[in-house]
Amino acid sequence: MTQTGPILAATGLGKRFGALVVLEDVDFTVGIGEAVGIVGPNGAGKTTLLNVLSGRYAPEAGRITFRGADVTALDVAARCRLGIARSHQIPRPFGGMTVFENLLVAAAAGAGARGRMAEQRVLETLALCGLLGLANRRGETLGLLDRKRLELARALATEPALLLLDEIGAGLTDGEARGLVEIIGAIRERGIAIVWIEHIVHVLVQVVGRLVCMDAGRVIADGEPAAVLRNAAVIDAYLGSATHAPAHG
Amino acid sequence: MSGVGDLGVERWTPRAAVFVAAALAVLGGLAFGPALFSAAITERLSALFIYVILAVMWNVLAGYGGLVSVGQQAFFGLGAYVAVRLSAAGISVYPALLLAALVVGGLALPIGEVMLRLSGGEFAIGMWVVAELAHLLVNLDPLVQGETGTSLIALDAFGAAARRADTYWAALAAMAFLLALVFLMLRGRLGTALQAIRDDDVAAASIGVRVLATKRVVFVLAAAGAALAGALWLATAITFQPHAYFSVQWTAYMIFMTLVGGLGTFEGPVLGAVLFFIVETAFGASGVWYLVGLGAAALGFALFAPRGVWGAFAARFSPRLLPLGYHVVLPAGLVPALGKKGEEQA
Amino acid sequence: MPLLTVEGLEARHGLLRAVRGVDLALDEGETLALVGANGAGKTTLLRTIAGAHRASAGRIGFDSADITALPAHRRVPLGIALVPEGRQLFTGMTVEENLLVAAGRGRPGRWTMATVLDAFPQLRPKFKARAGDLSGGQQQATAIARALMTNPRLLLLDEVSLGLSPVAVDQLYVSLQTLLGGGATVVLVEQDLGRALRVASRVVCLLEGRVTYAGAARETTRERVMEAYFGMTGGR
Amino acid sequence: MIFLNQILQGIFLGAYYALIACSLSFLFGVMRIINLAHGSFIVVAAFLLFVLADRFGLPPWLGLILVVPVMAALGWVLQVLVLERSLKGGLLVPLLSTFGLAIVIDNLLFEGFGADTRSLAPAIGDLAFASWTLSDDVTIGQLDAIILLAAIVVLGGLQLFLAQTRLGRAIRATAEAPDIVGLIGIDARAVYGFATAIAIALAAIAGAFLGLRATFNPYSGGMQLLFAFEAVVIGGFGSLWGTLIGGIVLGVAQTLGAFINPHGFLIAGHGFFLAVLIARLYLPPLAERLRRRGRKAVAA
Repeated sequence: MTQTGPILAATGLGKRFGALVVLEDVDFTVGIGEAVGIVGPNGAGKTTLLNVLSGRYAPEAGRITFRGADVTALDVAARCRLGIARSHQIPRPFGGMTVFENLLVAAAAGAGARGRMAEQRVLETLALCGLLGLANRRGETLGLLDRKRLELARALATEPALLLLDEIGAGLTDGEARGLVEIIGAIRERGIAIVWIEHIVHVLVQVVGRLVCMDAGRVIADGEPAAVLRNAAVIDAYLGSATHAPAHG
Repeated sequence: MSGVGDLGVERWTPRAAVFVAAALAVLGGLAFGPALFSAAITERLSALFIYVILAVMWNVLAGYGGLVSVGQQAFFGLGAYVAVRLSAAGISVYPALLLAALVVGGLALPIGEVMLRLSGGEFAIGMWVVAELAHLLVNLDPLVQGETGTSLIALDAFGAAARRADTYWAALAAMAFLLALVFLMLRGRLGTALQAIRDDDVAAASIGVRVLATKRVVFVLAAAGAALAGALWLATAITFQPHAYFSVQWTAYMIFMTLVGGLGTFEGPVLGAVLFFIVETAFGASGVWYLVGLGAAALGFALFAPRGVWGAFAARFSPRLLPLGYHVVLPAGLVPALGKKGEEQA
Repeated sequence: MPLLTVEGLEARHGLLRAVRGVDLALDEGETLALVGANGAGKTTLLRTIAGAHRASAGRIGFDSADITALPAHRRVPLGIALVPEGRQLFTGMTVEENLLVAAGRGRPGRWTMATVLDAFPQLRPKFKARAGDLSGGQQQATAIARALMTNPRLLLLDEVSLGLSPVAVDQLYVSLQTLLGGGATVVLVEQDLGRALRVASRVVCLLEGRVTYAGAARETTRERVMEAYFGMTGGR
Repeated sequence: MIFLNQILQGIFLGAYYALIACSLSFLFGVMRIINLAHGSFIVVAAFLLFVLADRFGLPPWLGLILVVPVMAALGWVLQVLVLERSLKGGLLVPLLSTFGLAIVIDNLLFEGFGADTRSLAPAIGDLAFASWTLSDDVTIGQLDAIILLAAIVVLGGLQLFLAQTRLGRAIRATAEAPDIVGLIGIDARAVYGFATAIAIALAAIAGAFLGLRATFNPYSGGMQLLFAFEAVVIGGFGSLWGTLIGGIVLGVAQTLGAFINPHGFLIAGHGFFLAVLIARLYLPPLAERLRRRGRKAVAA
């Protein structure tokens, strides 16, 4: 295992649903401890990319290496145990289990933690994510913000080296989103690499140092956030080609 | 993270300790059953213990594994059949019952390998086909003589009273053992994984739970448990007529007990088995109307009260009678005010 | 008297508030472009107006009647039709069948099998083909044609150029222009701001379920919309 | 020639299986529900026809004119009272509720008719056993021929109905995209009601042939469900003509099984079904692996 190379490297990823090509020849790397944001208009293939990286979908083409090892053939659970965790766009708490138990099962299955050590780690993660006070509440009784926090905390409890976040800020108010950003910032400071899809770009750029923009299944821009947002191809992807625009009045 | 180190995680509460002690005391008391009860009551209680096993095992499968099988009579019947076969081969009766459960558990491995890959409805009826096929193949055995059946002749060596008492103890011990096994399983790592799969198997996979492997364990355990129940039933009934053991009625009983008691809880199916036992004792003589009532109750609970009696009670009162869950002991300041359930805490 | 009035509309996906207190009014013959980033609530807003999504608060009025509580299939005869995002054709059925299944379920009017095919001539050679086998542009034309078969007074178009080649989009907009020229009342969700501004009379931008910009199309600039889109300016 | 006759009889038997399977497959195609009470409804229809023949001397052909609408109405009630609620309850509820319903129906039938085995054959006189002899070993029962004809008419009629009628197209559209049809003015709940009514009406026709070609009792429903399910799985879910092929394959497997061993009829049927399941599960991944390996070899 190399310490200097990227933690995750995907090359030539291709994925189609029937006749619809969703990913086409996508190359994507994440450095150790790096935070990358993914933006792009509707239907660009962002969530599919996340699903391919996490192992939910098998790509038809391409290869994914994680910490230098080929993980392309592994399923979601196996990749999680290696250190790739994800959150879901619509939170999926274990409704019949308490918040504490939600994390405990993640620590046990994802990180192999057991006994008193596991319990202690879970409590720390709950504290980090501001959920300690809700530790004994069943998942199904939580509100949206707490479900999002739980989604984050549970992924974190698997002790990932890479965290994939799918629109975790969607549907939250500005104040709520700010609280989440602080938590994600703290996660980043622990050296955990982050790949984050988010439509609310002003939230995203508070954490990530690099932005990747996708359109129609391809990567069209990759770099420093402000530069990517000024990129003509990116603006075209969002708003359509400038050649169609009327003269500014 | 200051302060986290001081927090305790509690599993046993005084109430749970009292309840578990009481449950153990009841089991201990039941051990004296044959000395205390009449022959008829002793026999009925043996049946109750077998019902509890059936309900608890079907619940492990459907309530935790999400696997609705209408073919568990396959394992019930095979358990009885293998016990007859082993006994005929010279193995003494009561060890043969236990061995039969293990043999059928082994048979369930390859069956599960195929069936677990089917989707919900296909799994349900597919298991029924497996049960029918098992029934037909058992009928081919010359020992069984088709539907004529055979009996556990070796039991004739015992006197009626001794046989009754031994079977009672065997059923009680089997029930206590399986309850303890499921209890320990749910308390351990496998238990939290099972509950996670029950609640959302996609999310469970995404945190590293091996979903298919866990379901395999559940399938084999449920099969071995149903087989043990079948073997015990054979010990109470002595005769083995295949159609009586491979009847889908058994699965109907399992579904009734589990649904009424509470799918996906530890206590629910035990309660369901006791309720079923009472209903059967009171109305079993009324024959078919009683079966109509069972079917209607299963239908009604499935549609209108899917949590079952215990599930509804537990959701409302959180009695925490068993040390299965985890409770974090929080300092007073950290416990948020209730009353904002299910909505944003904006 | 506006044809469509939306007042204080709220809509949720489970716990997520997708539309938060939106007010809109649309006169007969007007074309409104609805823009905003993904997840802003545009699709949910259209679906709620069409009745495919339940409003959790607020009121939707159509032609002076309160339709907030009506299910979608009862709004179609009143004259509301939605062309959903992603086309959502019945892919196992032919183009003809896709149109037939909608025929006669809305109002009587000028759109019939013949007039719809005049408006979308590219569908003629594909009339008997399975909808799943069509190109993206042909599928989108079928989806719009299917909605027209109900003779709507209000047509809601969700991302009609999404995933199409530029040529297919051009061809589609030729058909749409004639449609709009004919005095149709339309709400259009469109990523391509340039196109949206050319066909629409008014623009509304949504961000996180709220209206963050509303104005006449000719007074709307790309910079202004980009700002409303992200809640920030590109260079900041 | 005896062997040929066995295959021929298997084909006729398969036509009956197609008749009992098509409505199970149809309902699954529309609502994604496997109705575990399907067989019980078939038996209900058989009993209704039996009562009409036994008490009022009404031959089954005429009895169907009364029974089909009654069963259709029962289907509508089934949708409104059970299936609609089940659909909202997640994956397990439709299975549990229709299984409970099957227990209720079977035991109500037992309460009403007792354990006796019945048949509709006496109600059609000679037709029940009349046959054409093609050679010493090959005979064709006239009733069998009618069943094959009925299967083709029912499957063809269903196909035509789905393709050509307004309601048929609405059902297909709803089956494909239940969330979308509201947008073009179709009430999905009403469509589900019609579809269930049609499925149970078809079960009534199947019930007539169950009673004509064999005997039945209140607990015959389970076995009919299994045969129907096996035919559907072998033929491929959702394909009507596939159901006919599946039924025939099952019927031929059973008659050949019976030919080999007196107990072989059911064993061969169930065994063949499981073999198809195993093949379906393990052959495609194997083929995929071989394909991938082939592609790699080409690339290298």
